Amino acid sequence: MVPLEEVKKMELPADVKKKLTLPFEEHFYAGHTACQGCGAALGLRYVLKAYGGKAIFTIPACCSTIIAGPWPYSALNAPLFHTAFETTGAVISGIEAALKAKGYKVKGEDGIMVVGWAGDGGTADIGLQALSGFLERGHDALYIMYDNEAYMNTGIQRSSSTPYGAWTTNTPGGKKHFLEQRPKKKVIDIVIAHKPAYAATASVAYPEDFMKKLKKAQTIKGPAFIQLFAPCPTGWRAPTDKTIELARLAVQTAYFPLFEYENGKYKINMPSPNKEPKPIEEFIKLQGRFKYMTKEDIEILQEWVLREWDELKKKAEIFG
Amino acid sequence: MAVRKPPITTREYWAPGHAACAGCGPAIVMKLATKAFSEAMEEKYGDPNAFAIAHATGCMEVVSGVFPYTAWKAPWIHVAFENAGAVASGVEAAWKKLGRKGKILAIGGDGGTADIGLQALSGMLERRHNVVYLMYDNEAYMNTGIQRSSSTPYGAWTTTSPPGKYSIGEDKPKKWVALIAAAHQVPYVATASIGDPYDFYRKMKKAASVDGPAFVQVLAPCVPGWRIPPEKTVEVAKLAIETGIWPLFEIENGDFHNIKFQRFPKDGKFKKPIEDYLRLQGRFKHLFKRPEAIQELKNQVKEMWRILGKEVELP
Amino acid sequence: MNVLNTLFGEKKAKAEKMVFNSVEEYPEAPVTLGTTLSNFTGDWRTFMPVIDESKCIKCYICWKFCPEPAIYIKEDGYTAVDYDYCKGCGVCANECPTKAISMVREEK
Amino acid sequence: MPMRKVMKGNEAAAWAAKLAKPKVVAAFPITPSTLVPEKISEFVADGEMDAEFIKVESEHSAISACVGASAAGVRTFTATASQGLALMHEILFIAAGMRLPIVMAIGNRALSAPINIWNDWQDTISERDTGWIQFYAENNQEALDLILIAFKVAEDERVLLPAMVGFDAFILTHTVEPVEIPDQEVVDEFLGEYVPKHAYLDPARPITQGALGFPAHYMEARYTVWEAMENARKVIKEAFDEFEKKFGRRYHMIEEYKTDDAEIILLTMGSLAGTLKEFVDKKREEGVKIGAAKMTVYRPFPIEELRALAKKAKVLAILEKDISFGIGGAVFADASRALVNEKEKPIMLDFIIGLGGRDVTFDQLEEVVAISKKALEGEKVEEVNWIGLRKEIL
Amino acid sequence: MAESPFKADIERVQKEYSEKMTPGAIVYIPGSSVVNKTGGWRVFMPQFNREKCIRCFMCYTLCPEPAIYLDEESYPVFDYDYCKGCGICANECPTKAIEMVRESK
Amino acid sequence: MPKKVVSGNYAAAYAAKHARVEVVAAYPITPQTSIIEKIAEFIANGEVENLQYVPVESEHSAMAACIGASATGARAFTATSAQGLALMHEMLHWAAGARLPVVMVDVNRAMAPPWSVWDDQTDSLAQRDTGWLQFYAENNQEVYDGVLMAFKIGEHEKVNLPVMVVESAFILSHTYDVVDMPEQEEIDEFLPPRKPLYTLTDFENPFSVGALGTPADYYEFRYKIAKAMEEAKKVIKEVGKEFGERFGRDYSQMIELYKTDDAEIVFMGMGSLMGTVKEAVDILRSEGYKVGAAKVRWFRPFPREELYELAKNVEGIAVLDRNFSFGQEGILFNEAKGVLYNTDAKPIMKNYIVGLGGRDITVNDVKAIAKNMKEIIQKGKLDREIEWYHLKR
Repeated sequence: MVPLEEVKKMELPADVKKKLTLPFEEHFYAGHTACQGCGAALGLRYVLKAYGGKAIFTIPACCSTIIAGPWPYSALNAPLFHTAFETTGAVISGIEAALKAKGYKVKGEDGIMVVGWAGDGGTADIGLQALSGFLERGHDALYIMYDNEAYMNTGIQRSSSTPYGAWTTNTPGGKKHFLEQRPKKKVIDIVIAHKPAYAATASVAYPEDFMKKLKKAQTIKGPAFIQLFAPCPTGWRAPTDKTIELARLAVQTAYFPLFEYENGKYKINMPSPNKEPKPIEEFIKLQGRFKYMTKEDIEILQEWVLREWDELKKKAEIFG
Repeated sequence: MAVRKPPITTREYWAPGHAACAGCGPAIVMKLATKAFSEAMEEKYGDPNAFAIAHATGCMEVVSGVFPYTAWKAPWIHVAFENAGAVASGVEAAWKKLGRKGKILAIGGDGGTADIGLQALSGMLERRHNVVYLMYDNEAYMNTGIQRSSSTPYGAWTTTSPPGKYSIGEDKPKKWVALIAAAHQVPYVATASIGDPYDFYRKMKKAASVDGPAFVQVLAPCVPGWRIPPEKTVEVAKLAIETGIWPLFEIENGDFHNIKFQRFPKDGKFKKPIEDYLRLQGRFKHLFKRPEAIQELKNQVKEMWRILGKEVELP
Repeated sequence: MNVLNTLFGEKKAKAEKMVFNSVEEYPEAPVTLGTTLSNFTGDWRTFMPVIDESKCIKCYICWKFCPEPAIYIKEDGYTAVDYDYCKGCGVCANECPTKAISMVREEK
Repeated sequence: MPMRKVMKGNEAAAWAAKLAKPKVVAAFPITPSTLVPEKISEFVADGEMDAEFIKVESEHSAISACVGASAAGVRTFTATASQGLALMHEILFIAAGMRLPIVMAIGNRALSAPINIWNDWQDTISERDTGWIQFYAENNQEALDLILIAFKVAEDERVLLPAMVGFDAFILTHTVEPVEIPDQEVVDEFLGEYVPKHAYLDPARPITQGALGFPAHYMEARYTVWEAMENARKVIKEAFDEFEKKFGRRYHMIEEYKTDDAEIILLTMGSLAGTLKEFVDKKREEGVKIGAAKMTVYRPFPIEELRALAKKAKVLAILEKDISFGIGGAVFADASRALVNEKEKPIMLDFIIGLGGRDVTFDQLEEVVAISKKALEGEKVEEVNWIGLRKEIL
Repeated sequence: MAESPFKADIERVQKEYSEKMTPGAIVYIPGSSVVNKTGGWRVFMPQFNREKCIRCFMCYTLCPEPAIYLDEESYPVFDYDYCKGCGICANECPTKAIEMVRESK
Repeated sequence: MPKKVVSGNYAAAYAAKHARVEVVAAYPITPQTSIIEKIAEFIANGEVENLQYVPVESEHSAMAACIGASATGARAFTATSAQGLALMHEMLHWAAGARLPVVMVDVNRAMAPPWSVWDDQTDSLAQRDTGWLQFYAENNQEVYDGVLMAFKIGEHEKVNLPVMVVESAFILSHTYDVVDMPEQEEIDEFLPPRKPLYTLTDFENPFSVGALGTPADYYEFRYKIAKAMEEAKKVIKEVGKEFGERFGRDYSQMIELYKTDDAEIVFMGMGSLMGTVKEAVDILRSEGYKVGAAKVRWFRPFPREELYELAKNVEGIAVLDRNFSFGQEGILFNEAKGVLYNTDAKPIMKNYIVGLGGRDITVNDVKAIAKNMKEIIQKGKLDREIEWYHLKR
């Protein structure tokens, strides 16, 4: 341990500060127990940066429970309530109601942010109903779904957010062909069907974009939802250093396009808007979970990606 | 005189003697839905009885099955409020293993579907079970005595959204479960109203005959809950279509760009004002002292049509 | 040079492992009492990132993408790794546009 | 010939499911039970198991789908633990009330908050009022055997109730032990095919399941569940007998170990029994008259067996990994039922031990014996004792 | 006049009905609710004028009970054992062939 | 003191209002619904300030929202019944584990199937392991008083546990009776604003609640709850006494004793059925039976000491259970025997299962039970331990 007097508080040089594209302050502590290259941990770091710690978090039982730390430690420099798997939407509703009853300012530039942070299983499956109730009742809070496309905490089981053709421990490739057979559930579309105040997709590979969306979620009144693409090297059977690359490729192949929905209007915000999507192979070839896919499987997935992408472009045209 | 053939089958799966209120809209739904189902099953499998029903707790469950009686003439199971979708999934899986041909019909009210049962519904749709989920929408929890659900429309009186000095009644827009279901990209999603029974019948038949999951949301007025005279049930449901407050549409495979509409005015102009619909119902009585609330409701209806890709005019 | 950790500074120095020997020492409700900073995850590492300052263009991409976070910025504007926490995932090396970071097998 | 394989408790449960040939499995992942459905999905993927595996979106839906499938007339299996079981709570009542013989494997795990994934029995004990039969396994072999027995008992016409088999989180679920896998043919003979006479959801014979019960009928409906549970006592014993004949392993409602001349008897369930047996051996060497007993069946509660056991003891020490706040251990309260109106009865003491995966050590057991001895000598001791707290607190 | 489609059910329930508790309180006689003669709830009763009827089947389609069935010629028959007198049939009849009259009991 | 003629459910709603609850999250279910209806009315008419009503989409979410609100420092209230309570089950454990003094009214209703909306105690008693305090009300006045006391007791610094106030379906929930309601100022004095153990709005020293507890620490937190439950006994008595001093109705006894001083036989039970029992006791006394009644007000924490004091002086206890634990016995009977087990109190105890699913319990029933008990005592031998009293045979 370093003696306290030797610890020097440093002021960053002005030119460095100017170059930084994200807030400098850290509210997410190192020493947490996420796996190497964890996308979800990185996501949490960004959210805490965006709100400067002035946010109340709710995390259901998931990887982030472990990441946020076992008792008596916490990796978040913000109040955090650990709750049951299926209740994120309900607990943030309760927190928001209590803050209002107690006369706190909620949301807005200087208000308290109420943030639900749940994985894809806790959102698309077991927590969908609580999410729906939260959106429908119009609470001033933000729900972030960090999407790593399976139940990673229990050891990689398929969720409804798992893509077609993926290996998981309960969709193993066996003698009978038995990989995940259903397309990824479009939680963002289900959310938009609720007409929320704000909904968006984001990716850990584009933190500036994510940060912008977090700020919007803070200022727009009403319920907000962000689906954050957060690769899991462990569950995707990918090298740990590829996290960002994978997240970037998911956007570039239009597998996980970036867009937002505000006031009934769609807006696509792809980093290079005029480029055609890269072939999906580029995304899947880096990952062990896709190695059992046949050529036909890849074609099916490619077709789905492009169809969804077209659909989104049409929506942006009609509801632009 | 020549014998005319009725446009719906004369087979019955819903027996009289049930305890629904006189003029009950959902009771009409039960009758027509099972008839339509049996016609579809006969055409598809040659066996009109090839279906079973999984029912969520709600009015129709309570009035139809009181031990030792039942109004059902089809195999029927009720488990709880929040899990009709999951129970139907289980029955369907068992039938598959038993080699039984046919389809499962899951039924829930708006509370059991839009609120407490939404997740089980979502799971069922996402897993692509061969089930039709029928939501009979009477726009509140009627069984427990008229509490608001997320399907309750803006401005409506219920016992938990009473109008008062600080309240105009329900203050949130209606949740459209059909759109949420369609976002699951299932083969078939439709809305219907008992104000147009044959349209509903056709849609139920279509839903029953597609392979995979389907969802139908049907408007079924409730006599005590809406504060209407019993004979007006169907009339109100018809007005809902004619004033534009209740859209009739079909969405296949989640394709929001090719929505099929029924009884939509060609020019997008609805002829009857929404007030005609509201006036018949005691639950909206207080709105007539608050014209701004009616205007807000109209705005919400326009917004709903806009989401469906239509610009409309409301008188 | 005595920049020990500009990311967490005093907080890191103060962080310590907590041991409870009696039920009376526990708080009434399960509220946490400290930060994870006392947990030095650096020993998970197999490969360690080494920064070659001659190649560094101070773009701070490595700082941006570190999931721990274990990369900090020194007074001179170059980045450095806090090896107490770095788990050696390699994201920084993979994202570095000038290949200024290389992953080296660690001798223990 | 039966095959011997080294496997984890979860795998043993999955093997039991495979042997029982359920037609529908619906499950949701949760630590420490996830490996059960995982293994089953492998069996299904490899074509070794002909079951429909529904990957539901929550435990609530898992049990709901099982209810649906069982009501449609097929053998049904699921697995869960802890919070998952708690989320199923409402539907557990319903499964029992509808008389559906679903079998469920539980990796016994503590309940929140704080979250804890390690072993205690709070999850299943909290479901003791739901009308489910409950078995507790001491080792992986028992986990496998008891699941087979559970099917046999649950589906018996005199019973028709769901059953759960608990085996301790990590201590069994994730620990490998040699397990004998019975021959498929013998299991088929033992279980037979499930042909329900009461619940089938068949269009050829339409029935209505889950109707409303007015006060005129409700009480009788509940009474038939109670009767079924009473019948289960007999049926379980018959199943144990037949199991021994077919597979050579003997089970008891309460299994006794060196109790004949014991003054102190330690009574427990699950994997802890193994530790107790070792401990008893040690104490016997030291000349202490001590014995151990293990309850294999917790619901229906083995009243007669407990009475017989109690006759042998002067102090009956109950070691349990659960706590009913505001009163004490649940097993203790239940055991008192059997004994309260007996003429001769032992002193009964309650020991709360090993919650949330706290290791149970010989030192702790020594403490149990010390307190029991004090009571034996007529000294006044606490009835409910927390053993293994970090500080001497009582 | 045609028979009620529920005739067989009525006969079966009369013959087999038992209050005996079944496992899981399962109801084994389909359509047994026909024993409840809900006609007793009625205040107004529908009166049918065959002359005006154009056999559009609207009343038959919309009766919630159902207490309307069809005769051999496809004209509606009102089963007053079950009709609760809601009046939907009269309200929806395009030719006013059905009229609600107060019932004297 | 103002008196109002209200149903049990309205009494609960008024109590919540007078307790100045800040967040109510509830979901409709028969027969609880009129509680939240009334609260919605209070809000619509502007009769309450700073009350947020969250019309959640399920009971599971109702409890979750109350937990979130309570953790944020608010006074949270909800109400439910039977299936709804069962659906909350997982979150009930959570509320107690996170030490949040949520108050809930449970309107006792039978568990399905078959489906029944009538009175039965199995729903609340099946939650006995969740770490909730449980108060059983005999009449509407006790519902009202119980809710006020529940907040004071649950929020007490030595307790910090959630409390369930239980009333009978229809028998209380929908039946009107006179209820004394103190003035708001008096209540405010009795029940000051909540001082939470922690709140999530602490941004200066942020912490997390309910994090993973490894085997190294989990056990201690459980012990803390068990200890708080023991402490609660003292707090209950203090608060009950204070309530009596302020408002004239004394609740310092966890078991209310009725004519037990010289009684040979005591009827023990909970909730509204004890009204009938007391009536029967009066009649039986006039016929020469030495009988008394013991109404268990607080089932959690279990009034072990008080029960012992009662039991050591009587010959027989007839435990009336409007509930049943399958494979075992009536739940009150189960626990009452357990706590007497190692004591020198050795009354003959018999379990009568009565009134499940709303079946009526009459004075004549109680009289017949008294006769049966008397025979047993004379013979010195039980005919049977458990009797399903109301069964059609």
